[in-house]
Amino acid sequence: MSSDRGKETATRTEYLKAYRVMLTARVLEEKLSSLYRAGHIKGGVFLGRGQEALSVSVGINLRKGDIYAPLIRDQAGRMAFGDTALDTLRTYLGSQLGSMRGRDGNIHRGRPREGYYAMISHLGAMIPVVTGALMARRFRGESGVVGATCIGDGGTSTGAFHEGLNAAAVEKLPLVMVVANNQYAYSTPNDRQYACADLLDKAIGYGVAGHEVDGTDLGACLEVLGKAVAAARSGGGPQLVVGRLLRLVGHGEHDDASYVDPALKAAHVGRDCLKVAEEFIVASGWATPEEIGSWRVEAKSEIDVTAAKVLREPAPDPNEEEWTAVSDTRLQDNFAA
Amino acid sequence: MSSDRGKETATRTEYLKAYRVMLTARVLEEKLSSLYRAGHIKGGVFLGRGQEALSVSVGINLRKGDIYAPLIRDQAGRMAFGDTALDTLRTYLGSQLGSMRGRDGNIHRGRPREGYYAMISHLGAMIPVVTGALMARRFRGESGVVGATCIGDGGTSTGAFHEGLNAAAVEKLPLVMVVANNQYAYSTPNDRQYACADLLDKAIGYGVAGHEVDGTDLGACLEVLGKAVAAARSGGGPQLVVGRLLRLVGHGEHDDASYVDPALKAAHVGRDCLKVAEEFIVASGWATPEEIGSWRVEAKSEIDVTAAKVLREPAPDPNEEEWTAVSDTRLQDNFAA
Amino acid sequence: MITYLDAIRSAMDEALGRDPRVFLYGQDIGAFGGAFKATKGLATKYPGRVMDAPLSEDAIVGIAIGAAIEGMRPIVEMQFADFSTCGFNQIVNHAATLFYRTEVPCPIVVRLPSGGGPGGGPFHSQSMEGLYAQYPGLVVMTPGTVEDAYSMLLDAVTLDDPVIFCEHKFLYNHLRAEELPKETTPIGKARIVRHGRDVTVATYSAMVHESLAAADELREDGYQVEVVDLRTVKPLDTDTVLASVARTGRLLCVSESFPWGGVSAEVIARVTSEGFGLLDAPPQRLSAKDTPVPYHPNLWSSHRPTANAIASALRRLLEM
Amino acid sequence: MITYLDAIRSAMDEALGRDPRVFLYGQDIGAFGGAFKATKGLATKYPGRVMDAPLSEDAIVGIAIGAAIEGMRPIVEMQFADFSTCGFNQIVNHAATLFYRTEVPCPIVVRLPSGGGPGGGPFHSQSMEGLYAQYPGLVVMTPGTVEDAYSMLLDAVTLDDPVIFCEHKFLYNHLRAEELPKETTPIGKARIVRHGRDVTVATYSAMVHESLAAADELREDGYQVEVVDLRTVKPLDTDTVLASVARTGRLLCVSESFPWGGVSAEVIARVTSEGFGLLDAPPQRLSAKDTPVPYHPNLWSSHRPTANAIASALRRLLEM
Ligand SMILES: Cc1ncc(C[n+]2csc(CCOP(=O)(O)OP(=O)(O)O)c2C)c(N)n1
Ligand SMILES: Cc1ncc(C[n+]2csc(CCOP(=O)(O)OP(=O)(O)O)c2C)c(N)n1
Ligand SMILES: [Mg+2]
Ligand SMILES: [Mg+2]
Repeated sequence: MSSDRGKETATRTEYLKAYRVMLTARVLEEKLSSLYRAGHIKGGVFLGRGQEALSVSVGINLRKGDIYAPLIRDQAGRMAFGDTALDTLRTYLGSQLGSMRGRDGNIHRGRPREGYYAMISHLGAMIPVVTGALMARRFRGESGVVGATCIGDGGTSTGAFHEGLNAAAVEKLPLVMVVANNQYAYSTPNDRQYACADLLDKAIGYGVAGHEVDGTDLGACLEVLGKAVAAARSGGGPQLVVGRLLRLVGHGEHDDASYVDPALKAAHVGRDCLKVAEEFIVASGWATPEEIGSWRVEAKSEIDVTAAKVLREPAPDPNEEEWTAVSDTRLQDNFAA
Repeated sequence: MSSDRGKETATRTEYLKAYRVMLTARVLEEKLSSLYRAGHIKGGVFLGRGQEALSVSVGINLRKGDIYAPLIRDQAGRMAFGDTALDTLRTYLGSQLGSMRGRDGNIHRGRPREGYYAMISHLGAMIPVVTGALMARRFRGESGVVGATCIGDGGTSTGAFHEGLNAAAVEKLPLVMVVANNQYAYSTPNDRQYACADLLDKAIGYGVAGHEVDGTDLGACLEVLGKAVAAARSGGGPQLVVGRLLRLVGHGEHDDASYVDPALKAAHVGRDCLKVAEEFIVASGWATPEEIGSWRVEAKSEIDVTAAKVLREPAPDPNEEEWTAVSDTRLQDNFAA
Repeated sequence: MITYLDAIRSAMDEALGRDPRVFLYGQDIGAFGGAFKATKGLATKYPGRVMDAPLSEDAIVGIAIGAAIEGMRPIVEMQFADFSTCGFNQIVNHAATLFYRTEVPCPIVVRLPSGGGPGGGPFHSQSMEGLYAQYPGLVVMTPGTVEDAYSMLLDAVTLDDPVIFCEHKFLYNHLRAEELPKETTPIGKARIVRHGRDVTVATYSAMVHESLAAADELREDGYQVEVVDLRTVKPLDTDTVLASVARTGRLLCVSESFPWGGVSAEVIARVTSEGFGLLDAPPQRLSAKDTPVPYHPNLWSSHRPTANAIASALRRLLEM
Repeated sequence: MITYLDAIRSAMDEALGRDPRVFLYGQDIGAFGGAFKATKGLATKYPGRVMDAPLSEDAIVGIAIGAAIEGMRPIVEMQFADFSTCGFNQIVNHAATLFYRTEVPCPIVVRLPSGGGPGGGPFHSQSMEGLYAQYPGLVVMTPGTVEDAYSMLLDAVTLDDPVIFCEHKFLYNHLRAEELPKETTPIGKARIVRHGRDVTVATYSAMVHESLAAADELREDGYQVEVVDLRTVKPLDTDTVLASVARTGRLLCVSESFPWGGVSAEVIARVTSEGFGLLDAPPQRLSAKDTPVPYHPNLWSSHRPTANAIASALRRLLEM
């Protein structure tokens, strides 16, 4: 890529950086899908296609020392925060070398010691957890730290969402609460999920700042998340960000998403954020379609190589496994064999 | 009481009716307190002093066939809905003849078959239950039915509150959700409980109608609850009513409430709704202080007689008790004695 | 051929058809037919009576309770048993206590897609029967056959008490039968699914089939293994187990849930306290390991009891 | 004289004093000192480290987990054990699984004011140790003495694993000791609180005292009853119970919780499968009745095991 085409260099650099993460996430997810179809992945595969712009904007606005608890559709955000294709593939394929060592899989991965939390399935549960993590940082006198976590439209209906966001608001902690309103929770459309006009209407009821964003527009997402993260970082308390977008894939790869309203697919909300970003990049003269194409090829070949490698890695061996759920050996219970 | 003193006969009649229920509830609660202090009541005694105006306005606006799930401080509402001093005393004193037969006690009483639900302790739990009851009525084609339930400022922080109110809103059910914001949850002041400017700000986030009311003013309570119940009854969906008031008594009779901010006691919110109503009645020329005094004496002597009677009633006998938690004898599990 | 899952769907279909008080409520169970397709087609067949719920397990159970108080017979589906922890309070503190407290019964059925499978991981694999069974007021059913999936769910809907219906995901499509049963085994009764004189295996749900496979294995060693399918774990049919142990003198309890407590411990406690003299050897048990259910298929299949592991345990027991 | 409640307060005081990572979080535990006054004075003594929480059990536990991941050592108080059902999911699915999944330990302590008293009723009287103990990854402590309330809570705070600390409300002010212990019994070990050669009672928490009273009663009949206080129910110290049964040949398990499953069943299952030959009579158990805990004192005192009931059970067992 050649030098300086636009004048807003910062924006351009950031935009392109974010775009390339989105692209890598997209290509990686395509790989996961094909590995799933080929029978290499057991259990569910849950992709974030169509949600990369919003997701990457969260991860990219965080820095080392921050806390990030991504959710189901945050492959892009995860990679922006430092997760790798290698560990993603290891976790999905159950490699013994992955961060979860085959004990947990797919989206339930993380490295909590690095601020990158491993979600449990129960939706909403990560919200109070990030809140508590931020409380710990405050106890230790660390300021300028942000904690971000994500949830779907469906997840806003959980008691955990409510209790967690409320507690963060009471403590005025730097929580960035990102709602990816992708119109459906599995098959359930929003009109069976909530009755407010807009999920952003919830902000005032918690006494937190609210931000709305077009989740199909990377530029808008970068800007709004940038603002929200900065506001949290500088003591503005919890920030609720609601992105409007559409999940462009099944709930999981087993699901053909035939329930999605075609009108939504055809509407603005149904745009593919990756394509929209590509068009913007080309229109801004930041890269040519050919350059973009080569980035994709590059990403794909790297991921293919990584996948091939991971497929040869050892699976966990039940005979070598330490079958204990407690860290302290004194606390291990003994059951007759 | 002599006839027609004002012209707003309906209001006057309703007001006086409500006042007399409040008065009876107050006198009954004073009796409960003294029975507790004399050691006749085991376990907690939780009173609604200062909350009678709001509470009675809920009960009085309901009718036979409606559903009412009162909470901790709803002695007045309960009596307006048909509960009696006799059953209240029986339940507190653990009489075998009470509706809970000594199995449960105090505020955990009701007669669900009559639409008068028996709360469990876990705050917020009654909200989805009333929602489900209203769903059942709708299934059966009954319209014009209302379900009302109450919660405190503290209870709004529960996941159950959130999930229950949201589900009622999605189903657009005739739920009247009354929040008695009495400034404290046990000892916890509102600024440690929520961060929104006003609990009413939550209404828009659920997509339900909101109503605010001065909980120290019986007239205002009757009017606002009248409106809210009518709106629910006529298909307006859930109605969130937030009453501002102060608990004028301990959390329970074991608690001296010394944590209550004196400034709040001295403020408008700290007014005793019963006294305010009395003054209004006298000022309106609807009754003289002497008449009011005689109503109190009347209520007190009735309650004293009832209490004396209940104190002589049989306690539950563990040897006669049917120790089974299932209704179907085929499902009783047998444990060796 | 009718699968275990078909049987569950047929039971709900029949219940909806014959009783206007029955309705279904749960996440994605309407037009979509549910995560496992247990309610497929029912929303169309019974308009308005198969309803999608918000992502709110606590409210889902609470709503079922309220509807039951008003005379309905709701069947709720948890998307996975594991998510019932989010509706735990309403189940154990409200549904379970309602009749004892108020004399008003609480006829709800909570369907829990239970148990593990390869790749399910810690949060989509749990077996929770041993938790719910601890609470007075709940009935806990754990059908292990296509026939029981059908007839016990039909029973559950007619009962006045709250039923936790633990259906096993691994059996959904693996288990098949020729036809649905016309007659039902009495409620709360265990069933001897295989007769044998040497040792009794008391088990339930998916482990019935692992145990039967183990029994086949042991036949080759000349042993006759009796397998008792408990069917309902609360109430527990101690008599049938005792009668079996009276014949065999040996007992192994097999369960897929975590090893501390649960059904196996309860069965052993009952048999030893009530039928101590019947035992010729110490009663044994085999459960899953004392860790969360692992994600990787290799780990998963070592975590839970398998036919092989049961056969080994039986051999050890037979030599005692 | 130091009460059981004082001991709990002293342990928290000491933990706060010596480890800056410790903080307390829960409803009304700040200036007010908690519903039972377990944290009285601590908010003043340790400013900012004893925090009032909103009425949100799920968030309370979730917050503790997050803080623990970041290296803190939170102690959370549930106002009553019964309300932990509202924080159940975070406890059993998050705290319990964290280490196994991520290798990051989860050093939280969840204090559960447990057990019944007259007038407590169905929702302020529960004993939940048998539920939490089923989950891999949790440690469940059930102190029955003033000394243990103190030293076990101090232990709990130092452990890297999540501890469910079941403290008994009935003991809070009833139980007194001269002084706090200097030495502690090893973590996870049971203790023989009374030696005897005729029969073993395995029990814990408030039932230790009912059992001791029953043992006194039986001494008059000439029997020597050995009483084992389990102290920690997960992990369970089977060895100490087995060693006792080896001496006495007879076992009664006593627990205040509901009769299905739980600690009693687990103890019996272990003793019979590992120490069958030690038993001269069928192991027996005594638990609360299979209904919610009733409100009325008359009903309550028949619902749970009492010294009298234990004595009768022992007499029956001694005659077997
Ligand atoms: C408490 C809980 N209940 C049910 C589920 C099962 N489940 C997994 S994803 C999902 C839908 C989530 O929808 P949403 O929150 O909108 O996120 P999206 O999948 O659309 O990104 C459901 C119901 C769960 N994970 N947690
Ligand atoms: C889920 C739950 N947690 C804790 C409690 C214990 N508790 C009983 S009343 C109360 C305070 C309630 O405050 P609020 O909701 O404001 O009602 P108020 O007492 O002020 O009327 C608490 C914490 C409970 N009943 N339920
Ligand atoms: Mg969604
Ligand atoms: Mg309050």
